Amino acid sequence: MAALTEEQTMIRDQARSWLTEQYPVQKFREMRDSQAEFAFTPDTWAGMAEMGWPGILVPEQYGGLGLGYLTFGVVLEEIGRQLTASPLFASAFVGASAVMLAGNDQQKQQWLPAIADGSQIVTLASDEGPRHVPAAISMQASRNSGGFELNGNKTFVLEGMAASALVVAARTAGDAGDQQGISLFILAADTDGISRHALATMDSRGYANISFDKVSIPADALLGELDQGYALLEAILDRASAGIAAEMIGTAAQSFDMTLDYLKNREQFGQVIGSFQALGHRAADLYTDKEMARSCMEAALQAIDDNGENIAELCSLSKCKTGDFLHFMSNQLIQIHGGIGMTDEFDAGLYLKRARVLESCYGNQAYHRDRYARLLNF
Amino acid sequence: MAALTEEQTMIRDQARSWLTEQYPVQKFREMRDSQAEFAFTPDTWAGMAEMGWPGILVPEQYGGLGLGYLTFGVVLEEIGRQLTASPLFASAFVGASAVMLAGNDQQKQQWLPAIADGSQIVTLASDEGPRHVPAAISMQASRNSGGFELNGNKTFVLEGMAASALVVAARTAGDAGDQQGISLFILAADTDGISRHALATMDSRGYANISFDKVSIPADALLGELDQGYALLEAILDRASAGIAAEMIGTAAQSFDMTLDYLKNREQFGQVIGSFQALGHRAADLYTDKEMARSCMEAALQAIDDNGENIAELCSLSKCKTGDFLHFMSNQLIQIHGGIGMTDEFDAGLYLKRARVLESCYGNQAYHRDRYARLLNF
Amino acid sequence: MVNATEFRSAVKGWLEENFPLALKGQTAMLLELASVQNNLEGDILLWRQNLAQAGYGAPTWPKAYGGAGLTHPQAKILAEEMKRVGAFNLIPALAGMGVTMVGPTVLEYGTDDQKARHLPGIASGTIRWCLGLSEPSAGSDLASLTTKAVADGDNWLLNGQKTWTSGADISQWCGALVRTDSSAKKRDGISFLMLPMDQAEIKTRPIKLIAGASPFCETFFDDAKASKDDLLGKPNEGWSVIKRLLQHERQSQTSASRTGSAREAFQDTAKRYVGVDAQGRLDDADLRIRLANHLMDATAHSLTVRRIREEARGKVEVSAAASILKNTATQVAQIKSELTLELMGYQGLGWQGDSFNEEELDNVRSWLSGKAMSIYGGSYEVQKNIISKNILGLPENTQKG
Amino acid sequence: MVNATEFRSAVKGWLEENFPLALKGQTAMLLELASVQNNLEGDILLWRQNLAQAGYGAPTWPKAYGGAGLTHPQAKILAEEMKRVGAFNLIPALAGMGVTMVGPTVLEYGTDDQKARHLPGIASGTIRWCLGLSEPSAGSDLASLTTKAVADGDNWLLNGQKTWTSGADISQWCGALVRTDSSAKKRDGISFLMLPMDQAEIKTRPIKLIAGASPFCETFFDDAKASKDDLLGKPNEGWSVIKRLLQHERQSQTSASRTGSAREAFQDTAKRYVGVDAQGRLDDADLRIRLANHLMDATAHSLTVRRIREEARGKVEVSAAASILKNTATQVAQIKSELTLELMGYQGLGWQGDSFNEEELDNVRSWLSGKAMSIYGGSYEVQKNIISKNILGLPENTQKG
Repeated sequence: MAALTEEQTMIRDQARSWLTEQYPVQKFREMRDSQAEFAFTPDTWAGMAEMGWPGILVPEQYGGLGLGYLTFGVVLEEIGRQLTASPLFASAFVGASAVMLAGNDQQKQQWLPAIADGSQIVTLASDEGPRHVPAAISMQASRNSGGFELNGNKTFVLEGMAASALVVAARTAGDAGDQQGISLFILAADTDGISRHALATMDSRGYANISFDKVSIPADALLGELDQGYALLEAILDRASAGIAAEMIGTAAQSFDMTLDYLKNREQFGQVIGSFQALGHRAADLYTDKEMARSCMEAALQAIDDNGENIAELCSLSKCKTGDFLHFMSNQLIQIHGGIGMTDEFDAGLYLKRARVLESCYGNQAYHRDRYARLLNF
Repeated sequence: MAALTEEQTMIRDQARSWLTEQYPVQKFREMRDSQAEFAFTPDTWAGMAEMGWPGILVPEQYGGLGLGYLTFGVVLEEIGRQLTASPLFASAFVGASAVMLAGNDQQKQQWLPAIADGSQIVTLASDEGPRHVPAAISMQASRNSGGFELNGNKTFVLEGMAASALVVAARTAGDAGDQQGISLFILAADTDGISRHALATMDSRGYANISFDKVSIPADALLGELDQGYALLEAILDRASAGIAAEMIGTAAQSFDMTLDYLKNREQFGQVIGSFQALGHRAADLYTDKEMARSCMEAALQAIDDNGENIAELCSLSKCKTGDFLHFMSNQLIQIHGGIGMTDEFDAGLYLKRARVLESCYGNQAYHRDRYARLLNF
Repeated sequence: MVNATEFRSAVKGWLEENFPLALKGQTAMLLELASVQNNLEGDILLWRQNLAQAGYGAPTWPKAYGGAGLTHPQAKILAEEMKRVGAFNLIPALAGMGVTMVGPTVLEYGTDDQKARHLPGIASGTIRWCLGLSEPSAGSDLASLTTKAVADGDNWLLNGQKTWTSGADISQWCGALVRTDSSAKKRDGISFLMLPMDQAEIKTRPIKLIAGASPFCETFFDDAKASKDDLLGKPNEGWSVIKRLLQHERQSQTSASRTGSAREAFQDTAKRYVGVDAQGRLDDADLRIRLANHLMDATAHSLTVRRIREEARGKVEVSAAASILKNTATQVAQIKSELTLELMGYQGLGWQGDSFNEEELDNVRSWLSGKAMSIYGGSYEVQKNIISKNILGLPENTQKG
Repeated sequence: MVNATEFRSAVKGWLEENFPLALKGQTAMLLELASVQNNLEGDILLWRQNLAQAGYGAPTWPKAYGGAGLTHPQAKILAEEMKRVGAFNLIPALAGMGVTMVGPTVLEYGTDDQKARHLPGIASGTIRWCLGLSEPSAGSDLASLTTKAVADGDNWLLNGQKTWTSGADISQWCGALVRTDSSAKKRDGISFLMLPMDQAEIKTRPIKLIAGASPFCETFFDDAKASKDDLLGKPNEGWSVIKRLLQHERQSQTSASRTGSAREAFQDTAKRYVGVDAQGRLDDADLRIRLANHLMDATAHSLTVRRIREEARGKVEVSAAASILKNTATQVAQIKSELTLELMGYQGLGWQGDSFNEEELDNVRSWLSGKAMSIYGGSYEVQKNIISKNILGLPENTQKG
């Protein structure tokens, strides 16, 4: 953990105790088994709102706490540890980032306070196929009399069913593959012509495919400049990557702790298995990767807070290294636990399934390795 | 080892005992320290010729033994174990393959018997830069009155100083990068206009850079069809890759044996170090990789003997897997031996240095991974 | 003995007469069905009966015990011909652990009476066997088992709990490893008992796995009875029986190919999901390299299986190389699932519902259940211990076993 | 204590007056020279003397012992300003193991007399120290050393052989780990003695390495004398002294960056050798991915060094994290050499001669000598034992140490 401020330490401790007491992973399991409508329970979300979490990023002038990205990361990490289900990340981190980066003052006035108090759930709808390729957007936003008409499909929209509003990336010019000609819009999720289809994913989180059929939106739904949305979209996605990496570190760190605990307590062949050198060294590898990934994750969030010059680089670094570690860790979580890890009643499977979904979100390791190289110009 | 025929077993046993008795790695070290002119000692080459090794590939009608590639592989493996220096591979394997694949009957009559009895050393000169990219050949072979004139440079020609004749790939049409327009020629290495520059490489093997300045050669120096040399070149390189993989397996297997021996005998902390589980498991990994690489190596040589359909695929597979194993093995040879492995008086360094050079020859692992994917059409 | 050509032609003729054409190409369905269901009907029942009658359920076993007494080369021809006409030998799946593990071990260690009583039921696919080996607190350390059997007249009385007993809920017989002498050292005092599952003193409870429902059960013995005639091998020397049995298991797990695998080449699946660039290369250079590595590893594994067979000159025997092949087979299969998940992108992350096709949902299940390959049948780590000790001759390390 | 701004300005002034401009940017030359040569001349001698006078050779040491009594933040400012003007503190290289390892340990364990006698020579760069730790048959198992010292009047008499004594042939003093009580258990009965190298009873023999000539020697003690006043710490408790000393060594090896590294970004070197495609991507997609991974690992390592420093809130102390940082630093450096070798292609394979340029030949040497990074100073495996035991609290495994 970085050298946290006193405030960050307080928030972390509060988050940890609230989540482990009120919403341990067992609650996530119950939610999964009960097949909750939006893949989270309303009381979780209400509790988070009560603690002010949805307002962590939102500046004070818009009703939030303005505490910044690293602080939000501290909370996301604790959430990742318990797999706590809520629309917090989708709305208060990604949605809020979109409005903060791209919105004019009127749009900020309209959306940020509602995000901060949890009354609106704003989510980003960007990808259109099974893979994350931002420039490939082909959804059409054509001019009509009152503003724009949206036609097309969005896939794997996080909290897409629970969302009350969508930030949509669509093409106002150019062709799929062009960076130029993409624009962002914000609109209510129940606008006529929108149909949403819930996805039953292996990690039991809320995703939706969303189709847009002649969806009319007013001109002032445009977020940022016309045709210039790609850079904004990349900036939003950078923040999303950095944030989800914090959640991933939490998921992986919890997996590490479970594994270390097992290594210290499980006996085989007359000794605790952690005394077998091959497993001891593997634990050392996992620990080393964990520390490296954490450094990258914190540096990316810090760079966003500092408005540093190398945000994009650090966010790709963070998503990639965190993804690599989570991949390795989640497989070892099962392997080291052996047979018990294979059973559904033990929690390892929940973490493994979540791990692969998190790796895929906002670009997997391969995507960010390539992007990192592009950013470094080779 | 494959299910060898009786003949192959006999040849292997003979090669092993001759090499370990007459030319163990200590002889290679002496050759290195004496800086022998062609990076091998004449008596080694004479001894090999006496045993008929240069004629292993050459058909009986041309004065050879016609025993095939897998049998030659058996010998190369034993050579790789002792790092025995000679032009055997360059001439009797690669050079002979070139003539056998591309030569007309007259050319075969001219060159093969001389290769088989060791009186000619024929080597392939193909690459022109620091990396192996066959299609990038830009050396010019322009028509002149009597035949062709060669102008250009060749790099890293194996046994380039010792060679009495060269198989040269040059461009008779098209541009660097085109597969079409490459032709092969065979010519005496002392032809006017050729200058050769010995390279002092880290593995103390004989390589040369060769420049061609207005080198006039007769029309019948053309090997194979005009402009159609690329497919032939690829076929020659496939065989070269498959053969050097056999040598690599030998070098790696010897490294493995040295390491295993050390693991069984070196004591630290009051026990032999092979009893530390982390090292025992690493030895298991090395052994597994060794067996996998051997299977690929033998399958490639066998496929050439059988004139199979997937020779190219198997040769790339073989070079890549053998290279990966040799890379891993040579690093672990040093690591597991610790301090003693770092000293020049111990042999590990000789094997490590040879390993990297062998990996680079005829395309490194990255080259063959890419080629394998191309061959499988993805 | 007939020569290969004659034998092949005889097999062809037999298949023409005995294989119900309605089952042609139904390999996956037959495997699925035979793995979970005992009562067959119609063509499937007929096919099982025909196989059994010819001894083709366990073709290399002696005719006296329900086999066909074939040589291994002949058995290979039989398998090839079956595959050629789209037939599938469903008896191994019907017999649970019978054909692959229990049978070969009974053939080696059993009395004539045991062979006569047990092998025909297995070879005909009418008796399904499960194995009670692992226990909740033992895991890979099989020898620390605590399930006990005490002599009681003509029977042994078993008490204790087993876990990971695959198919216990649908099996008719069980091979159980039990402690028969508590005073002996860990690996001594263990015996291998065979007992019928149809007794009130045995209870089974299915285990739900991370991939969903599973064939595995917890199995509870509460004064369960095994006949004294059904102790395999010598009393208190069950450890050597089980070692052999596990070698047979390892042997049966050295193949990387999975039944029912797609006919489409893996790289074509990748191209379908990921797309290609102008040069026809997979449109994800990073994934392309890892895919190439995977395909090379898979080929290297297959070539090694073939080479080791050839070196053994046809003697298909339980070899020490099985440990390396088990581990490479595991890696190849697990990495294939991971790569498939990755190349499918978001479509690879589904659990159910019509947003995901069958191929996608199947991959998630087999990705998850495949994690067990490096755990069961001697874990990845245990195999490495075996390689290091038994093949390489390195001294025993702290991890015994 | 002066504040940071004032201090920085004072350092600037001092450098303007004391740093000979002819040495500007000559870091690599100064390092090379100071590592192998004792007798300096001209500007270099002047610069050493000026550094020594200001106490800037070992700036955080007390003034009384030749240091400048700086805080760590001040020392950082000093280093920054030196770098800014192209200056380089050559005293650590002149002192051999003195500044980085012996000095800090003497400061902690030494008597006032020992500090007064030994530290000023180190801090001024006039006394070079070597360390006699490893022995031929011991390797990583330092505690099994057999070099003995027996009391003889006011002296200890040393007999035995050390190896890997870096710089023994040019050092004036040596810190040697010796057995002073043969009856005690392995780690007891060991003492740390300091002795002058200029005596006929000590002989050194340079060791040639795979990369060529090396600073390492074999060192033979044949009734060599150490004064009784020069036993560091308590008699027979040298093990705790050496553990601390090795922690200082590990600490000094946690930085992945090597001095004299190229100013060109690594990816630009790669592009220069390999070329780029139409999109500006490295023309070897496979290498490109591994290069990206390497650069990410290098950055992750640096960020971790920084984070751990920040978490320690400026307290630069010997931390348990040093073991993970030593291993990641090693990996980053070794992989960089391997990648460089690979991207240079045939040009990366030279040993000597004008067919290869200096950059190419240098890389071969540093690739080879860099293999030692995972062997010396506690091998890669030993560091993992330390992580597993000391950081993670896993139980002792069979490999003690």
